[in-house]
Amino acid sequence: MEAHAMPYYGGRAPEKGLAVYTQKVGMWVFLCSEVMFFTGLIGSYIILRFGASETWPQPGEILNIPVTAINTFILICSSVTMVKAFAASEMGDKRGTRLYTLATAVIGAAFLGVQIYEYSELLGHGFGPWSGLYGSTFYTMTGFHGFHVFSGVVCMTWATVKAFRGGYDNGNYQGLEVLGLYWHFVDLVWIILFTIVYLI
Amino acid sequence: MNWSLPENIATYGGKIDALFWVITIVTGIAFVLVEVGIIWFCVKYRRREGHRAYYTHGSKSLEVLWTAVPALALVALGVYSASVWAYIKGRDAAPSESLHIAVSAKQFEWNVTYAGADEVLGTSDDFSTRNQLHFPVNRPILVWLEAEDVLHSFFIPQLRVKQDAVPGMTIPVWFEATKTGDYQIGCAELCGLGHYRMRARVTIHEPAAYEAWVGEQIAARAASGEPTVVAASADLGNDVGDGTGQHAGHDHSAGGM
Amino acid sequence: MATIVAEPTGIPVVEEHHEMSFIRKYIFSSDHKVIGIQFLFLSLFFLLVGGLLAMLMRWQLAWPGRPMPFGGLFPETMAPDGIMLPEFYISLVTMHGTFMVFFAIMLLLVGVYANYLIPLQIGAPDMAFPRLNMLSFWTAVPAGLIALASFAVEGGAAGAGWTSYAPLSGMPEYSGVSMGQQMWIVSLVLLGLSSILGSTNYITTVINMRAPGMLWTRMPLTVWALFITAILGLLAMPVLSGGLIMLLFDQTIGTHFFLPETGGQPLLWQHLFWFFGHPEVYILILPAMGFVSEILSAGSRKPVFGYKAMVGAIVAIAFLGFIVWGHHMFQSGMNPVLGTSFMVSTMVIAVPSAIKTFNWMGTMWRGNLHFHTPMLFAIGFVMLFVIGGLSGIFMASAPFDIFIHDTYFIVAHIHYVLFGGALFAIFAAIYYWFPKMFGRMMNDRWGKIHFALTFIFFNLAFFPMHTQGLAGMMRRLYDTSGYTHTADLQGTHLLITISAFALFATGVIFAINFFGSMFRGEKAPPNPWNATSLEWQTPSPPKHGNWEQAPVVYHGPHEYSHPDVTDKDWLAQNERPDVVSPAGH
Amino acid sequence: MDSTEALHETAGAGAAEAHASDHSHPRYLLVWLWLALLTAAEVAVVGFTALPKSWIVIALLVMAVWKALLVALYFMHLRFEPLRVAVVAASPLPLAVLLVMVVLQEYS
Ligand code: HEA
Ligand code: HEA
Ligand code: CUA
Ligand SMILES: [Cu+2]
Repeated sequence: MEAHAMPYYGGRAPEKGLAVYTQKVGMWVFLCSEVMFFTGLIGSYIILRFGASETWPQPGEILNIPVTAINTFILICSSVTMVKAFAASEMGDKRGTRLYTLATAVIGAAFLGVQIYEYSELLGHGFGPWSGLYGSTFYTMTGFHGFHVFSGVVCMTWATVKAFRGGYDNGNYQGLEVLGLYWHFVDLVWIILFTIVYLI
Repeated sequence: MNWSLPENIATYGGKIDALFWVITIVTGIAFVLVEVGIIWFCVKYRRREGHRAYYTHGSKSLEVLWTAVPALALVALGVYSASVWAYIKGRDAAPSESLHIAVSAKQFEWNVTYAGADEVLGTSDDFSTRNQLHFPVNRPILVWLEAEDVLHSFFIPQLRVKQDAVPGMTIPVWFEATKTGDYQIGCAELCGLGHYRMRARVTIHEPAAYEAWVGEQIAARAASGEPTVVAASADLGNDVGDGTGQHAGHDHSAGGM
Repeated sequence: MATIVAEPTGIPVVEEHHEMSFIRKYIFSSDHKVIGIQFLFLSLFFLLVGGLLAMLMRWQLAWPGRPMPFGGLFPETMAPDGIMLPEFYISLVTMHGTFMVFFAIMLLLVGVYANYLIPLQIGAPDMAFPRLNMLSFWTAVPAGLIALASFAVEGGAAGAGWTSYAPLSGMPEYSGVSMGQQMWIVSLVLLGLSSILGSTNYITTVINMRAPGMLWTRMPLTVWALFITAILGLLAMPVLSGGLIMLLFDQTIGTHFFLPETGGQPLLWQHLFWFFGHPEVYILILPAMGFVSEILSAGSRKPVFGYKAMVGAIVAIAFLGFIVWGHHMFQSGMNPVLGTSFMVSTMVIAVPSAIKTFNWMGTMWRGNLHFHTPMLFAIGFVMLFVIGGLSGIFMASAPFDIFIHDTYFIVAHIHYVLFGGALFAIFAAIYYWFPKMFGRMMNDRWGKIHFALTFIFFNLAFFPMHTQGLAGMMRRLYDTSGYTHTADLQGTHLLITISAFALFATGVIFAINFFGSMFRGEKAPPNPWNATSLEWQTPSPPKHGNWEQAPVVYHGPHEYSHPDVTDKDWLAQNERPDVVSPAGH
Repeated sequence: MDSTEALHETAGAGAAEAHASDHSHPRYLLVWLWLALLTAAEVAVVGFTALPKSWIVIALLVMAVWKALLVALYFMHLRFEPLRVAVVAASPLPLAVLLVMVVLQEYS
């Protein structure tokens, strides 16, 4: 994991940079671009909504707030298990590492399940992406968020397998920390989405 | 080759052309400075055996100088342009005594609606023409610009006017001609395969001739009992359509975005 | 400082690596140098494609309605009897802009040189994430192929301009293109992904993998420029991707983001596009500026004049580049008050460019100028970029832009900054770094001929476009002869077209030199230009892993003609200031 | 996997890493509790209060930012990273705000 570290330089350290290990820098840099991607989508939502505020549906009129609130809670839980998995790995708690990575993958998948249920309900009531600006923005934003969760779940499944094979033992926690950054970021985006799409 | 702008027949055209010459002079000075400097250096400092370049990492005072001078020139240009911009395109720039005309662009034609005798758009004596725009000289004209399908752009080079027409929006554009004659509207925004031939005839009349023309149109309309659509002459390559071009009440603001 | 005795360090003793299969070594390689060279071939190919499309356009503009040579090769839907159809012309313009901007210039500047040069110039063994780097290349390939393939589908290639303004781009009913437009979007989403992966890599590499002693203030200007460019790409590209996805949904699943029928906003697309698009044009010039600074300095045998100001100017251009996007929308129906603020910020952005221009002149001043081919192209860059930049000032003035917006004046600007600017710098860079990449020199005499002819025909082809624009000739017109105010400009079109054909022929000279030198060129020494930065202190070409022993950096990047060095006129960045103890092996 | 091994590992010296937390992880469960409570409060504000709309919006935005900060500072460890990492993380936010605020001017 410590790519191209000290040995290469024959004992002289490369310039310090951000003072954290390279994979973590890479993930933060990548997340900056993710911020701008969601800015494009969420910003368009805000702008379009301002232009059509009279016709915009009231919160709860179309979307099901209680179900989504529970789903929000589910995603928050997955963030806790994620961070627990990292902590366990860092402290050398092998059992914890395995359990918590598995839990994170499962809870993440549960979030997706609820979202699929929500979509099918809405579509059943005839509310689709073609249903005006509200439908367009709703499905695009939550859909791309869901796609991010899906990618996260795929990675977590892979990480779980790796954890059960001992891949994160012996202080090898960086992989989980970096994956965790992504996971928490996706959680963070959901927090914003939940507020502005469902509640306001 | 034609090295400069086409004939100007707009009252505010002079402001735009003056701006052009000012920018030409400012950038011209920069251009000569740089190009002559480079060529001169190329000749003067070309490689010579046994010669060594002068070792320097820069010069504070020179760098401040060539940052500050362009900065001042550019900010001045910006402020100067801003006043002209507000005069021409500002939200309430159109003079209040303007004659209102509605123009609606669609693939690939210009539909023009006139206010008729009462000079109020959206009343029953409105009438439309297709691919021809008539208006009187020496009177501010306020065009309410719309588009039915895609973006188009309303461009009359000699009047120094260009404005995109955007579906979902009504955009005010004003101008005032100083000369009568025949000109063309061009479409300056890519709007599909017919973009290159989306043009219309502009006829600028003496005020009396314009009144007469309006009278004729109204009379013709009364005779047929239908809203009149006047098509442009055949040389524009467009056949006569049936669009009524009626435009419902124009709230005087650029709606939408 | 005491007399410096040159003692090169870090030239590795080469140890043979165990053989890798051809595929691992040249196709799915994760070595940044191989990836850089792969990008070079890919992007030159698209430069050729873009150039060919331009030739077709020029034919039509000079001789509207006349059958094209080999016109019979085109199907009925493009050019029946060899006569180009208007819809085909629009596809040509669109795809010419798309290929040139996204697949030729951007990949040449960033894909090729960020990959090839960053690790070498900062003294790193490879990129931070070599496999991500490979992925970035292999995402760009299908992106380009999809764009290319779109010519073959029903309805033809995208036809809404490279800016793809909605609603024309969003509704097949209006453009007559449906599949092609969607492929255009998919292609650019993929390219955006490739670019974001690449940027992540370049930024991380520069931040965290600099060799010992490679302080921020010792980075060559090329690295600075590529680093800041990567930041621009990282933050601007995803906004385009978001917009593209919304546009794709508008076309396919019935959403209405940019279609006005149910409240969508056509102007929103323009804001999103240009929020990306303006930083994009700086992505297309900043690396070029970096190369030119470095080549001018080496060619003049002088340090870069005002290194810190040059870095500051790069940063300032990047920062300001994010707040000027509205200058493309002055006549779009945007709130005129916004127009005023965008006009002022656009004026201000010319200041850092002024700093750069004058510092380049400062670099040449009292130098000892070696006119080798890269130097000639670098000087050509400064001369032509200035013309393009100054024409930008005319457009930056919103009231004058009323007249020239969407005319050939803009087309002239585009080509002066992108061809006269970026492409000239790319030619300079290709001639300059070719020996490092392929271990052989390019032919200098043919290089000079290439330069002279390109310089002449470029100006003959594109300068007259300014006058066409001032006469009011609109862009993207299939046939410009129908307007009374431009009817007499057909002669100018003819001049432009003939020069454009000649310009393409100079490209052929370049191609022959390029491929010929690759196999027949004179063997290159490690440091043919007597240059100072780290990549020249390795063999040509460098081996896998770049350094046997890590370089340690002691000096600034462009130390030419240092008075304390007497035996030569350059001081490599890793030359030790003394020989107290040889670097341990 | 067995517990003695786990205990042993806990005492181990992975701590030599330049990791600031020094094995004293923040109390993640407490953060979790806060997040859950805030979510409940958000739903409550929308569903069961009769405040004016603008108040509700402000309250919701405050709570959303609060939650987002909790995630970023604790789960993503920004509180414990060098300041430069936080600067990198926050760098796109001004651009995001700029884009939205400028385009919103189209309505004024
Ligand atoms: C590499 C690409 C590149 C670069 C570097 C630039 C640089 C600049 N561009 Fe350009 N631009 C494009 C690529 C680029 N542009 C493209 C592709 C389009 C068209 C898109 C489309 O619609 O298809 C476009 C369009 C475009 C427009 C929109 C025009 C319209 O559609 O109506 C405007 C308007 O302001 C503009 C302005 C500028 C300015 C002010 C600069 C400045 O950065 C230039 C600064 C440089 C100098 C000024 C020269 C050096 C300075 C001096 C010598 C100092 C002295 C100078 C003075 C005192 C004035 N550009
Ligand atoms: C980098 C960008 C770039 C480059 C290099 C060019 C190059 C050329 N462009 Fe381009 N052009 C654009 C970017 C570029 N263009 C853009 C962005 C637009 C706007 C599009 C739009 O409106 O949507 C445009 C629009 C545009 C128009 C306006 C069309 C219209 O509005 O109707 C015209 C018209 O003449 C034109 C002509 C040319 C010509 C003749 C060349 C010639 O210089 C071409 C010369 C040929 C070459 C440079 C190829 C030589 C290379 C080789 C032979 C390859 C060697 C290969 C190997 C070694 C493998 N271009
Ligand atoms: Cu209408 Cu172009
Ligand atoms: Cu721009």
